[in-house]
This record gives sequence, structure tokens and C-alpha cells, in this order.
Amino acid sequence: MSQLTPDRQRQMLRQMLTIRRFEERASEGFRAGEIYGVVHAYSGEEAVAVGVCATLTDRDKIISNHRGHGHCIAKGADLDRMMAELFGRADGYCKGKGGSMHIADFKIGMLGANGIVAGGISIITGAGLAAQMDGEGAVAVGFFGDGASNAGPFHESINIAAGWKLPVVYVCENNQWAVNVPAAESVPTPNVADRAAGYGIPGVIVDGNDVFAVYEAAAAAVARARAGEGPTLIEAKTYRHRPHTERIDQPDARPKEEVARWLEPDRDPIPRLIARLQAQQGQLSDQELAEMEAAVQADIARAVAFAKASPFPTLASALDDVFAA
Amino acid sequence: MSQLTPDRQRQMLRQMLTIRRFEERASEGFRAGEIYGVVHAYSGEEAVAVGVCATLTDRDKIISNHRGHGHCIAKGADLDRMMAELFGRADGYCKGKGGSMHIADFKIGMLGANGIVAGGISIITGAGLAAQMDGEGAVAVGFFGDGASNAGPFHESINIAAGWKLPVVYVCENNQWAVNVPAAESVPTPNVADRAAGYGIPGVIVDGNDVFAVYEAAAAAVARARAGEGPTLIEAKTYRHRPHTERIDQPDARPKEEVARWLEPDRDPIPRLIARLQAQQGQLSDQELAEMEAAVQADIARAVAFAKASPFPTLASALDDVFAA
Amino acid sequence: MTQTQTRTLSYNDAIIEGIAEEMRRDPQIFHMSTEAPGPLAAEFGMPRVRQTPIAESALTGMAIGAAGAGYRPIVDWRLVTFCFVAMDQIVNQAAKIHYMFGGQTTFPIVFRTTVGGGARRAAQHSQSPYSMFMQLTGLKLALPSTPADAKGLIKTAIRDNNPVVFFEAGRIGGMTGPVPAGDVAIPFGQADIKRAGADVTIVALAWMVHEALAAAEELAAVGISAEVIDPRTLAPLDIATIRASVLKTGHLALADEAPPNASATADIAARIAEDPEAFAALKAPIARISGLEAPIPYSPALEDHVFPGRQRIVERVRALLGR
Amino acid sequence: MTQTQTRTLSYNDAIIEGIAEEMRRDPQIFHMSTEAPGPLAAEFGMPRVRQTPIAESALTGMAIGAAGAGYRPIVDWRLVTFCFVAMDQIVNQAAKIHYMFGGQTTFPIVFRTTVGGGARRAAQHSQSPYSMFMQLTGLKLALPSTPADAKGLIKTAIRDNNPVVFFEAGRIGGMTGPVPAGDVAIPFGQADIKRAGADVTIVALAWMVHEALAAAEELAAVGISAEVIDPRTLAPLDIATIRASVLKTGHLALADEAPPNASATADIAARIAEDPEAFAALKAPIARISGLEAPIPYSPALEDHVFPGRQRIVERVRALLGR
Ligand SMILES: Cc1ncc(C[n+]2csc(CCOP(=O)(O)OP(=O)(O)O)c2C)c(N)n1
Ligand SMILES: Cc1ncc(C[n+]2csc(CCOP(=O)(O)OP(=O)(O)O)c2C)c(N)n1
Ligand SMILES: [Mg+2]
Ligand SMILES: [Mg+2]
Repeated sequence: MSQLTPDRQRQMLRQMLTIRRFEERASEGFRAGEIYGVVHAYSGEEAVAVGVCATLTDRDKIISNHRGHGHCIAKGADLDRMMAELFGRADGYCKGKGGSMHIADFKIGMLGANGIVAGGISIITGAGLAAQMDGEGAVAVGFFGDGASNAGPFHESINIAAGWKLPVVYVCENNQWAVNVPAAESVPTPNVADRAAGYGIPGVIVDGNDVFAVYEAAAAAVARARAGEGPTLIEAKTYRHRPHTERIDQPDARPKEEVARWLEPDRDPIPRLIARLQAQQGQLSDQELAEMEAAVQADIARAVAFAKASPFPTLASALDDVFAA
Repeated sequence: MSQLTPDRQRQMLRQMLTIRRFEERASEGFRAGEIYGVVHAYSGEEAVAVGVCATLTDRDKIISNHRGHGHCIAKGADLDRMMAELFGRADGYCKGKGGSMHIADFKIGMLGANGIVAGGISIITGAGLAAQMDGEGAVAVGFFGDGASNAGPFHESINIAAGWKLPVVYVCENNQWAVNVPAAESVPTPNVADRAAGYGIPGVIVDGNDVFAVYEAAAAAVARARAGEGPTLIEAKTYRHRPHTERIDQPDARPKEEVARWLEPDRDPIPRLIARLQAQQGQLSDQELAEMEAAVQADIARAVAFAKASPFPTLASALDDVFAA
Repeated sequence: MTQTQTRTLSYNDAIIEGIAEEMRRDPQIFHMSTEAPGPLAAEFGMPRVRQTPIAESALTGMAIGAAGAGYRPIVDWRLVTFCFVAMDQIVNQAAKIHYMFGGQTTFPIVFRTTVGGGARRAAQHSQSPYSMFMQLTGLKLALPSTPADAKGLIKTAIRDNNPVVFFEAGRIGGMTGPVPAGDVAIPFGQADIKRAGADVTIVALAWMVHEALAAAEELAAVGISAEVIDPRTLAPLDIATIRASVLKTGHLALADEAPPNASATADIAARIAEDPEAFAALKAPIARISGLEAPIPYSPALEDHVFPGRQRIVERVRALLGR
Repeated sequence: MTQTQTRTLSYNDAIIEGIAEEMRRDPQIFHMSTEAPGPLAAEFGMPRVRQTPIAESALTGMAIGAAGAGYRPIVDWRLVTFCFVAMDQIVNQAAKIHYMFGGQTTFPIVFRTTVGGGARRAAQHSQSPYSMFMQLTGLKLALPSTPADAKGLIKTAIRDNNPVVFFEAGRIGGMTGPVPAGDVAIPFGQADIKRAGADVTIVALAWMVHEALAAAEELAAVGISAEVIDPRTLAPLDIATIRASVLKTGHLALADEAPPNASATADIAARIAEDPEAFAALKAPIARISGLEAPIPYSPALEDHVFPGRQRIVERVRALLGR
């Protein structure tokens, strides 16, 4: 990780911790009835969003899927406005209209979560086309799951991006399940990355729970995109710690031992990163870690307080923003 | 071609000739205003339909696209009812409701032409699923173009067929153009068959203007499907002799020299086959060929007579068959 | 079979029971969806109950192909949101295939899908777009509002030889009610008078049937006798029953949670307004109670505001009758 | 710019002229389709006029992404048939994205598409399903019937900051008419009275505007003075102009080539029937002239039978007025 200063590395840990704690609080809020609808937690997959987004600048754009909180945070979204959106409040990112599945922040290049599996892939490809036409070297990054790689829009979009050499990085978060369908049953090859050959683009497999491995793969793909050489498909092998959604009665077909194995500290991306930073002299003291934990908890608490202080939207606002002026 | 008796080989030539003459007559009828709407001629690609269908039995099913006449004839459809359909008559396959783009004959396992690029690929995959559930060794064959290989349904269907080991053969007729878009611009790899690797299935490239090469590739794929080993993607490299449609003002972006080269007898699948049969002792005499030509012309003439003798459908029939009983 | 016994079942369970009964009867029926229903998977397993990759367009096309080959597939698109990725197969293939091939063969398919809001799932996952499908000649459309109707109609849907879109109202999936035991199929194209009345005809769809019934109670308290009609199927649509009711009451209110534009309520209003006798019988303008013209928002009070409910029905009907 | 000059242009050429003028004005506009329009390709070339792989779903999504990044894409789906493969992007993304993200940014997109029959292209390629899109709050919908309207409305569509579906009536693509020169944009939501009249209001869409005008001539011959109104945009819909006309004439006929179910004509009929004053003004039931309830057949006489035309308008209006 020669490119990453110790500060950057600690920052990445902090982002990962923030995502984890945010999801824990969102889950708590969902069970408490403060947050409504559906919440898909990103816990366990933090290294992917953080590793990829660490290679991006504000000009670069990302798009997310239904499991979007981690991507928002990694791209630099405001926790207060995220939490306020989950709480359905007027100061939320979408003024309470979107909720968990529709958080976006176009100012920082976060083009939105999405309730449609594979629904964002063509949209981010269009952002890549825009970046190519702008000619300023920006890139567009699409996050999606193993399940999405079976859907038509994945194929259509990557095929066009490959043909047009668009500056797009397609990041498949292979957490090995799509609700209760194992990737082994829906993806007929061993790896989603094997699909890349069909488009003549690189397909890169990376340990999605190793944030630096993700960073390196993403940095290479981003450099390739910026250089006008076209898209890359990155497959980050990872695992979700939580059931598909936070619903109390959410069925979970995953074998208990499999889940347990992925929760162990040698697989969980956060303990792995902590261990690695602590193993290196001067990268992270116990005290620094404790302070970081406290700061993250304070951030989350502040976001919750912000959300709770924000009013619910007025009924009249239901008819706002149907059309742009 | 050890499997194919001289009789079978001559039969195949006769089918190819029938397709060519049928298309010539359809084009003539279109220009004369006897045939309406849109006609996409299959001329130049005859070896694909005939080579593939020669490996099939009546139990096996095929599906076609907008360029469907050749597939119908190769599967054994009745010329009279085909021509009557083109003429918009009551005795046509679809009682005059379908026209060129919607000829089907479910009795012989021809599940229809289709006006939607890639629209038939999932339908034939479902027929493959039915064949698998029937467990009687039947197969399903989907014909589509290079252009269709860029559409989502291609990906979704082959992916499922691969995962479920369905007895389907996907036959991409790469005639190198989709209307005025060259395959080189829309397919980012050298071959459509390169896409097969992404699904873990064989991708076979074959000279689509060599009927025996097509036959062999199809026979292997069909055998694999019947054996329960799953689908194959066959790419038949070929070329259409005609503009995209028979419309008078149909723009044609293809370089003139390219078109001319493919019309030459060493590339045109019909002269190629004739030369090959005549080169082999006792396979095809000049007289046999002349008789065959005459017989084919007679068939076409009979079909036209049948079509002309058939009445136009009654207006009341417009409301028939909206729903099945 | 006797129909004497009734049990109490939820709307969702009634549908599953209906499917299971039909699957026991006919081995050609099979079920595909991205998430297999537990009870069906447990009873029938593979290959009759399949869990699939996320590829609703392919599933829809595959159902057509399997139907054309002699099977009777049921595809559960799950949320209606997801069926839009399959819309080409619905519009261009399923709805037209019997007609454009001249009726050569039949395509008996049931497409199940869940509609409606109330679950705080925001714009994409709270839609009620059944009216869009009414433009598509060649599809039959069912939209039951009670467990008994749900079971009776799913059985008819499965036995029909055409593609049927079976809309399930998510908001009332857990609602329980009496369901007759035995082989009770409800014919398509027969509206059900859920409550008889004399002063006003309220035609309501799905969840709104229950809101209309509650509104009818409130209206009764102020002396207005409301007849509540549930068309149950939107194609075929039983306009005769609605028309007869309007001839009797002289007042027509139409209640649907979807926005009013080119909707089922517009359709019924137009059919009544163009019928000479029914038009003549109308003593007041037609009233429509619809969702607001906005996508569905997430925040609970906002969502509840966008959807109509019993209170808006009461108000509109009272205004209509001037009391 | 002065608007004094007019030229004679075809409907199709007027649209291309409108697009070209806007593209000259604003470099952020670009055009994508599976077949690039010759004149635009010749004038602007790559990257502003792109010919694409056959992947309308991707193109539609890409337009959304490019619009969110500051461009003003035009996607030509070509035949409306093909847009159904892109329906998820239309229904679940384009129509809702501005709202569900709380209005953070704008998505100025024009989706061009050709509707209608008459070309003997059979069921899939002869559809007129604009009414389905009316259920989708968040889209604007234009449907011009003359070269001048086509040009004026495409310019407005391109300048609008929302996704607009621009329906082009294929049957009249070659029809010529006067088109004012200069920068003439026609606002959305303004119906046009194509012919003034006193006895009956005929609202007609696209090709049927011309059939209605021809019918009005025939009706004039028997002493019936018909007012012919073209809404020109279905969303927003100018019901006020239609309502004012009905208040004047007391008779409403609605003519559309699509089948009647949950259609634009149903929508207009319902809006008039629920308006107290307009309802009171109606001296007769509303009349609708629609396509038959069938997919479009191939054989010429059959196709012509399924689509309505001037003769059916004349007959219905005469029956309506009893003369
Ligand atoms: C088109 C579509 N079909 C079905 C769904 C329901 N659904 C929501 S998430 C999901 C699984 C997605 O799996 P994957 O892409 O692997 O993402 P993960 O949840 O594992 O992060 C499904 C089937 C949907 N949202 N969209
Ligand atoms: C979804 C869709 N988009 C566009 C079209 C218009 N169209 C008809 S044929 C065709 C080209 C098809 O190319 P290919 O698949 O290579 O078949 P070929 O015509 O070369 O045989 C196009 C774009 C269509 N029919 N369907
Ligand atoms: Mg997954
Ligand atoms: Mg081609």
C-alpha cells in the first residue's frame, strides 16, 4: 500500500467503522419503528465500497443498488442527511420521499441507490458516456450484486461500454447470495468475473474483504478508464453479515456455519484491517482505535439526533418535485 | 459427411434452393404490392437454417426472428400456407393476421418468427425447459442475429439455460450487420461465440455458408443437448445477399465491394454446395440439378397459385382468436 | 365436491391453497419465481417449483415457450415493479401471440404479481399500475379483494387457456376471511356486489373495496345507502353489473388507489357516460376517488396522504348526494 | 426571430428540423438510436449523433445517467414496440427519479418513438399505446398531429427539464404542411382547436385529428358544425379547452385509433363526466370512436377494419345528435 499514507489508511478504517455502526443503528431504528419500509444492511462488505471509493475524486460518479448505505458513506455522503432520510424527515437527502432504497447525493457524484436489481447499471454507463464526452478524465463506477449479473441490463451495458471504451468500472459485490439463491446456482461459471471475456475487457477477482486488495484492483481499473482504455469488471468476493433485509421474519437460507465462518475476525474486513494496521509499527495504537470508535459513535449519535430533530415533511410537499421546473 | 446419404445431401440442396426461390418470389410480390408490410429476405444464409434443421426431428422445436422464412422452410413448413400468409389470405398459417414477421407452425415445432430482436430467445429457452421436463430427449433451437447478441434477453436466457443444463442450441447467424450497424461496432470481441465462455458453455464458430460444416456443428450441439449436458452457442458466419428489408428505399450502408464479394459463387452457399455435390461422383448430375430447379420453381408457383386462390379473411375474423377458448 | 365448509384463511394463504389444489390436479402446472413460496416448494419441490436467477424478462418468455409446448406455467414476478423488465414479453409476445399466429395453439400462463402501497417502500415498490395492462388486448386481468375471491379467481386463472395477469393486493395479503372449502372457482367477468344499497354505486378495486365498505358504514350513519361493487377482474370487465346498479342508484363513485389518469376508473366512468340509459340515469356527475398524481413517497404520513382512503370516499359521496 | 415565413415540410422533416435547430443552440444535446437519422448524422456526426447496438433498455438508462450528469439526451426508441424492452427504465427510473431523490437534480431527456398502424406491420409494430404512459406520473407526453405542431412540440420537449416521451404518428410521417420558420416552440398543455364549431366537440389524437377534420367536412354537409380539438400533449392534458368547448356544444365525441380500455379517451370522458358544469352541459352521452379490441392484424382490409376512421366518426356523431 505504498500509495496510501498511514493517515489515509486510518481514514479508510474509520469509514468502514462508520458504515458498520451506521448499519447497526439503522437496524436498531428499523426494529424500533423509527425507520420504515425496507433496510438492506451492508455490514460485512465495507471493504468493497471503501476500497473502491478511495480511488475516486469528487468529479467521479458512482451508483448503487438496494444495499446502498455503504456506498453513500464511502463516497462522502453526509450522515445526518442520510439518517434523516431513513427516519423519513424533511431534512433527509430526498426530503423523506426516498428512504433507504433511494438515497442519492448528486453533488458528490453519488447517483443513487435503486430498488431494481441491475437498474442502476445502465444509468452509470450513461454517466460514463457523459464523462467520456466531457473529456476531463472522470470515471463512473457501478456497484451491484452477484444476483444482478444474471440480469439483461448488466450485459447490455457492459457490452456497450466495452465497445465504446467508456470510462466505467463495474464492481460486482459477490456476497454469494441473492436473497436465498446461492450464486453457485445462478452464475454457471465459478466467477462472475468470467463474464468479462465475453466483452473483451479485463475481469478481475479480488478479496472483497481486504480493503487494500480492493483499492489496488480499483486503482488499476480507474487508471485504465481514465486513460481511455475502457471498462473493467471487478468481482469482489465478500459476504453479507446480515439476512437479506432487516425484516424480523426475513427467511435466511444460508447455512449457519457458513455465516458464522464469515463473521470470524480473520474474515470480517474490519478486524482484518485493524489487525493489519496494528501489526505495522505506528499505524494504529489501541488508544487511537478507541478514539476512533468513540468519534464514529459520536457521529452516528449526532446523525440520529439530527434526524430526530428534523420535522416530518408537510403533507403539501407530497406534490412537490413531481416535475422539475 | 459420412452421416448424410447422397439423398439427404440433395434434399438439403433442394431446401436451400427452395428458400432462395421463395425469397425471390416474396421480394417480387412485395414490389408488386401483393405482399405488404415488411419482408426480410434470408437469401445468402440458407446453409444455416438447413444445416441446423437437418439435425432435428419433428419433436424438436425451433424459433426464429424477423428473418424467418428460411427457418420455416428448413423445419418443413408448408409453402402454400406460408405464401398465403404473405399474401394476407385466410388460408395462411396465421389466417392473414401475422404476415412475414409472424409465421409459425406449432405442429411441426416451428414456434414462430418474431418482430422483436432477441424476443424469441427466452421463448425457445422455455421450450427447452419443457423438453427437459418431458424427459424424452427433444431439443429446442433458437435462431437470432449478431445484433440480437447485444440485447439483454440473450444474456438472461443463455445464462439460465447454462445453469439448468437445458437442451437448447443457440444459433447466432452472424451476417455481420444489424441493419446498418456492423457487428464489428456492436460486438466488442472478434466473435459472438466468445460470449459463451461467460456462461461456461461451448462456443462454436462455423462457416455458415458451408451447409455440412453447419450440420456437423449442430449435430454435436444437439447430441450434447439430448445427452443432458446443456446448451451450446453456435456462431455461423454468414452474410445477407439483400438489403435489410425489401423496402425500395431501404438504406444500405454496406460497402458495395463487400456485398459483391459475398455474392460470388465461392461464397454463396448454394453454388458452393452444388459444386461440392457435382465434384463427387454420382451425387448430382446436371440433369438432376435442372430437374430440381424445375421442381422448386413448380413448388413456388403452386404456392403462389394457392395464395392467390385463397380469399382475403372476412372482416368479422378480425375479432377471432383474440382469446383462446 | 361439497362447498359447505368454510375456513378462515389469509388472502395470501388462500392464493397458495388455490395454486396447490390446481397443481395436485394437473401435473402440467409449474411455478417459477426469484423466490419460491415456502409451502409450494415444500409440497412440490423441483422441477415443479423453481427458484430462478433474477431475470424476469427471461422467466416471462420461458413461460410462453413452455406454455406453447403444453405446460401451464405460473410465473410470480413478485412486486409489480419487477415486471417492467419483462414488459416486452408481456406486451409484444404474451398479449398478442395467440392472435398473431392465428390461434394455432394456446398459451395458458398465470403471471402473479403484488401491487399497492402502504408498506413504506417508496416510489418503485408501491405501485398499482394494473390500468396500464387494460390497454393490452389479449391479456386477462384479475384483481381480487378478499381471500375467497383470491382463491376462486386464482383457480380460474390457472384453468384459463390465455395469459392471465393475477394482481395480488399486497396491503391486504395478511387480511383473513372465510374461504369455502372444495373446488370453488370464480368465473372471470363477474363483478361482486360486496354490499347492496340504493342511493349510490361505489365501484372499488382491491384494497379500496375495504375502504369503500367502511365508508358505506359511515354513509349509512348519515342515511346514505351505498352499494359497493368489486369488478374482481378488469379484463373481462363486468360493466353490466355496474350499469344495472347505476340504473338503480343514479349515482356513481369510483374508488382506486392508483392515480386517475387513463385508469380503470376512467374506463368505467367512460363506459357509463357513453351508455345512453346509464347516462340518462345519472342524477349527478360521476365521482372518482384516486391516488394523488405523484409517485409514492416513503415517509409514512406522506404516503398515507397520497393514497386515498375511506374518509375521502365518504366526503366525495356526501358531496355528490348533497347530504 | 421573426415568424413571418412559413415553409412546407413533412411531419418527419419538421421534427428533424426542430431537433437540428436545438442541437445547434445547445451543445449538451445528443441523439442515440439503433439507426441514426441521416440528416442529423450528416450535420453533427459523432459523438452527438450515435448509432448504437440493439439494447434499448441500456440506451434509456444511459440517457438518464447522462442527463443527471448535465447532458440533454434524445433517445429515439424508433417503433414504440421496442420501448417495451426498456420499460423498467421508463417506469421505475425516468418517471420517478426526480421525485424519489427529492428534486436534487433534473433529468432533461426526450424519448422519441413512432406509434400507429396502417403500414401492414401486424400486431407488434402497429401499436398506439400512449395511454399506458398516462398512468405514469412524472413523464410528459406529446403526440403531435401536424408538421407545425411536431416541430413546435419537439423544441419544447428538448427544452423541458423532465423526461418527455415524444410520440410520432408513423401514419402521417410523410404528410406535409406549413411550418413557421424561426424559433417557434409550442408550450405543453395547450390543446389546439383545429376547427371551430358549435354543435359537437370532437377531441381527436394524432392521425385521428385528420380523420376528424375530414369527418367534420362531411358533417358540415348535413348541417352539423363540429369543433375539432387536438390535445397535442397528453401530459399535461389541457382539459380546460375541451371543457370550454363542451360547455358550448353540449356534445362530446372522442376519437383515438387505440382500443378504448383505460385509454386517453376514457380519461377525457371521465374528466368531463366528473366536472359538474361540463356534465350538466352534456345533452347526450359521450361518444367514443376507438380501435377494435384486438391486436392489429396484418392483412390490409383486416387492419383497416380494426382501426377507426372518418366514416365511423361521422356515423357516431350523427347518431349522437340524432340527425
Ligand atoms: C428486477 C428485480 N427483481 C427482483 C428484485 C427483488 N430483489 C431485491 S434484492 C434481490 C437480490 C439481489 O441480489 P444481489 O444482486 O446479489 O445483491 P445482494 O442483495 O446480495 O447485495 C432481489 C431478488 C428486485 N429488486 N429487482
Ligand atoms: C428490440 C428491437 N429493437 C429494434 C428493432 C428493429 N430491428 C429490426 S431487425 C434489426 C436488426 C437485427 O440485426 P440482427 O439481429 O443481426 O439480424 P439480421 O437482420 O442481421 O438478420 C433491428 C434493429 C427490433 N425489431 N427490435
Ligand atoms: Mg448477492
Ligand atoms: Mg445481423
